[in-house]
Amino acid sequence: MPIPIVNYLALEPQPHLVAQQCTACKAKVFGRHNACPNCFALDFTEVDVPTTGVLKTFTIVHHDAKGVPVPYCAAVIDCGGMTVMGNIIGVDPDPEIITRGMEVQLKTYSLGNDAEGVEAIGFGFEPV
Amino acid sequence: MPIPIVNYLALEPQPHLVAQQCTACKAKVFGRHNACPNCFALDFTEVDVPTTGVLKTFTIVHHDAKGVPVPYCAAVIDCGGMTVMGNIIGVDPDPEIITRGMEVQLKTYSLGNDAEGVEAIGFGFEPV
Amino acid sequence: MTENVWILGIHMTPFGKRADKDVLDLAAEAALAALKDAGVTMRDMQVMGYGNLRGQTSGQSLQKQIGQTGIPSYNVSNACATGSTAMRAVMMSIKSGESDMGIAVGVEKLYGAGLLTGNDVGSGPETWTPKGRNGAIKNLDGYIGTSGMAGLFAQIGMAYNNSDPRANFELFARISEKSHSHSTLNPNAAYQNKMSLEQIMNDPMIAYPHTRSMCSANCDGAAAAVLVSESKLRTLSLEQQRRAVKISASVLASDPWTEAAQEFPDVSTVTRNAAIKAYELAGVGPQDMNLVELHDCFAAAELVHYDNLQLCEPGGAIDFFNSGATWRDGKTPVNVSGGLQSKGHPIAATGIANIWEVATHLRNEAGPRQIEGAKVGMAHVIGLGSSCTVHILEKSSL
Amino acid sequence: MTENVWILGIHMTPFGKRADKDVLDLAAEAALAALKDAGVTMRDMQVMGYGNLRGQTSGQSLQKQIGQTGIPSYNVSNACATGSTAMRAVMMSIKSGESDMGIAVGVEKLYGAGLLTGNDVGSGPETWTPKGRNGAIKNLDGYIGTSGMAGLFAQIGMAYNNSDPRANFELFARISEKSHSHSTLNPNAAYQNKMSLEQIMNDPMIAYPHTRSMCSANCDGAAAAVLVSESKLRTLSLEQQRRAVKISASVLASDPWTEAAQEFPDVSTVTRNAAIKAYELAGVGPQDMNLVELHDCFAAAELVHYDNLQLCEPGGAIDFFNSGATWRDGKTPVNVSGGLQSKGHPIAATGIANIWEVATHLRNEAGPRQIEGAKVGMAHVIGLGSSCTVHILEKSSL
Ligand SMILES: [Zn+2]
Ligand SMILES: [Zn+2]
Repeated sequence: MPIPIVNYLALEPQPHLVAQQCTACKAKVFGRHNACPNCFALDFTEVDVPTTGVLKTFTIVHHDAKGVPVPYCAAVIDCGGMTVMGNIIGVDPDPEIITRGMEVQLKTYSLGNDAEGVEAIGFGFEPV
Repeated sequence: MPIPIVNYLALEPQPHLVAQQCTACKAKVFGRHNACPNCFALDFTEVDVPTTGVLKTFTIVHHDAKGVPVPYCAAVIDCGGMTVMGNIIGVDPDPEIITRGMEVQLKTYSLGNDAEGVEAIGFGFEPV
Repeated sequence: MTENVWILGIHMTPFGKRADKDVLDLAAEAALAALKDAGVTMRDMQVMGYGNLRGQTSGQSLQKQIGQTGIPSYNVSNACATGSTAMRAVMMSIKSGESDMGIAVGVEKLYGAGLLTGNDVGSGPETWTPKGRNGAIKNLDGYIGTSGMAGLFAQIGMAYNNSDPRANFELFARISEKSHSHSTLNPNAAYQNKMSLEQIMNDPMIAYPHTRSMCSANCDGAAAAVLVSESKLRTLSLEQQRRAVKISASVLASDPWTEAAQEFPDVSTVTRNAAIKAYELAGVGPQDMNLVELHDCFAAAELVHYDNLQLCEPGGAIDFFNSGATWRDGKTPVNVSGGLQSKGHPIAATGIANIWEVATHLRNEAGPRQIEGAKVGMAHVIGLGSSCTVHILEKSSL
Repeated sequence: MTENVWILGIHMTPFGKRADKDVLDLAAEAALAALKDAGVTMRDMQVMGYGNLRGQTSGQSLQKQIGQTGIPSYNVSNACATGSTAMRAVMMSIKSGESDMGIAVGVEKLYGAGLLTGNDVGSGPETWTPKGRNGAIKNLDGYIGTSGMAGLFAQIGMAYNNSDPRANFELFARISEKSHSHSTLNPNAAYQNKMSLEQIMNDPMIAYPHTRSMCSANCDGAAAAVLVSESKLRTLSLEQQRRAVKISASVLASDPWTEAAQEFPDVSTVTRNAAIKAYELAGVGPQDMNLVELHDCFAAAELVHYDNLQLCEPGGAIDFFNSGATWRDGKTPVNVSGGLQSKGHPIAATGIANIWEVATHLRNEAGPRQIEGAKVGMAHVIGLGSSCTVHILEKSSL
């Protein structure tokens, strides 16, 4: 069974992101939290994040830490009101092609297998 | 020409330690300083430290960072009023043998040669 | 009423490659010069604030080099706001009545540190193992966005004012053109060479739209400030009183909750909040600023902070810049030092260094780059995390 | 007059192996419990002090876990006095009038960290190359004395009172016997098992005369304190006022110049200076202390601090200990928590944890280990470098 790159990427039934939502104030965050950063309540429920969104801003990274394949497009996407970080994939990382305001769609891809044959799954966003 | 383990160990004419003495207040320190920690004056002169002293306190180190040969005796020696840190060498690191108040004498020893054949010289103190 | 706090002496070392100096040499150089500038010695200091993020040194280790009088050291870290946080610690000590004089020091050796990206991602693991609160199976830099600073701030700038399409490569490059022009007058800047817009835009691209010359310059440097209570200052010489600079406002803030900032750094809200409080404390407004040193760690950052610091109309930063207002001969000169891109950015020193820049103009001692008649100025720093300081300084009327 | 500052709420997590918790979990556990203990929330906090030496976390990262209200965080480091320095930052903010309530947090994950020795010396260089201000050609640990903490404090203890020959292995082991006896009553201690003198002396020798059980225990843990101004406290409920603990003195100091300390750490002078100032500020004396938590990072340290804190006659620490005075049923109970050797020593948490211990007795809430009728107590911490805090706390009379 493949493993997602982060625990907030659910692979089934269709790949989507899962946020933690504060049961008190409805604030949404990714990842485990001790309390709600907005209202300090302690309980969260899981909510699915829409898999389509609007590209708010981006950069094309040409120099990065050793081992990171460049260039790539890092972006911030508004998925139904939730801010999501992700790469823009499936198109050249070119500011002539990628534009603010474009609609994008969550896509997954293989990050390869580990020594035990387990496949890891990454995600990014593709222009619709 | 051999190289001393620290720059405050002078090897000639006879091995001895060299302190930096504040020209204003006569405070003594080892190593380069930006100013005198006692009176803030900026100038220092070099003074020789007596090579004999009295063992003020010690420990026998049995566990240390990886790569440090144990056990060894680490000690604090009063050399004519100047406090000096050094190992007690030339005797077993045994609290039955090493006692507070004993007189000790600076001794040097080889730390081995580097790849270019340069010998490094360490120092310690031997019971007189 | 608690005490007003003043800057009695302040110093910034030359920034750049200081290969012959270790961290403590630079810290000592700044501290000793600040003390001399103040006309006092370590004997007069009752508290120390100290910041050094990458050197593993402490205020106590500096004291061993310049004077051990037993005074406490508050060794602080707050990303790029580290130096200014050290200053705040000294201020609080004075305001609380625990001290009447103290020294804050910020220092960094950063020359040749390379890009401030995320960690080396290294080679992949033998077995995918989820780690941390996100259950990440690898370093996420480059896979889920970027953790490199040039790219983060590129996105912040590209998002300005609902992604105004005019917030583009050329605009940001023109902001850097201003920085590299201003720094030609600053003998302490790491880079003092003028750069044309073409040179800047043709420099190697680090993270679009930031080329190399649009990124803050890693360099070595230190800065130190001697602070004094107003009642103590009034007992000192007239010359000391005349050269002293009043700290009209000093604000440190962190990110408040915003939904977007959970995923992506929000340098705007915290800066806005700090600025609002600073103006309120100082009783002055943005229009009163004769010069502003703001945290232009990347060209795009400068644009958003025009707005965050209310130097322009809300949403009007592009027009504001295009009007020439922020050039040294404009209405509100911004980063006349050359800013972090050409003056340089030795991280923990920056928070005091930009206060030094403003103070030096208020003292009318800035030489060829003096902003004539400067009476009020602002120094702003933000470090991701986030921590932000805003200081408003005023010329002495004593 | 500046504000008096009180502890409104305080908490220490269980110390020990907390494998299921990350650094922020522990920090959040302590902070949320301290807030609950205080009867307030993050909304009431106006400032944060934060200490975490080994975890690379900041107060801002904790705020993201427990509440982001935009308040500043003073992220501090001061070796073993880190937690208490974080508390001082909050105190100064309150005393200066910038805040009326704030929270200080110290946290460390240290379980399994191994000996706190110097750095790994690694293998020798290809070429001897002098480095640093001493021109050292190799790591000096083991070659010019030791940089291991157990050995440093062994020498400090063996030098007590002009190397009094009674300051020997057995004496120090008997001090640890007391610690390991006291901790049997402390459900939060990392080690709660009683140890006989023979067990302690036959434990593996780390650095003579310190065996393993005479060294501070590396462990995980956190502690947090909510501080409040006296005028704000007077507006709160009677129950809050009754349980509040007064900070009668809070002193942070560094090493003053002493010739000997240039080469070898001097934990005594700085502790003496801080204690003298603390007694003066609080208007009480050593004889008034109903309990003392002092920094027994190693058994030998406890002995010298009896003297440094003036708990005994000058030079009289051995007789003082031999009299039984520092056992929990003695005249001046010392480290009734079990101290760092058995309660444990998560470095940055320690400075607040020992204040929690004293405060808990002053509140008469220490359960089976309660020192009956405790009204005044002291908490002392020292970190090499050196930084030392001394706090004197008093039971509420509100
Ligand atoms: Zn909530
Ligand atoms: Zn001197």
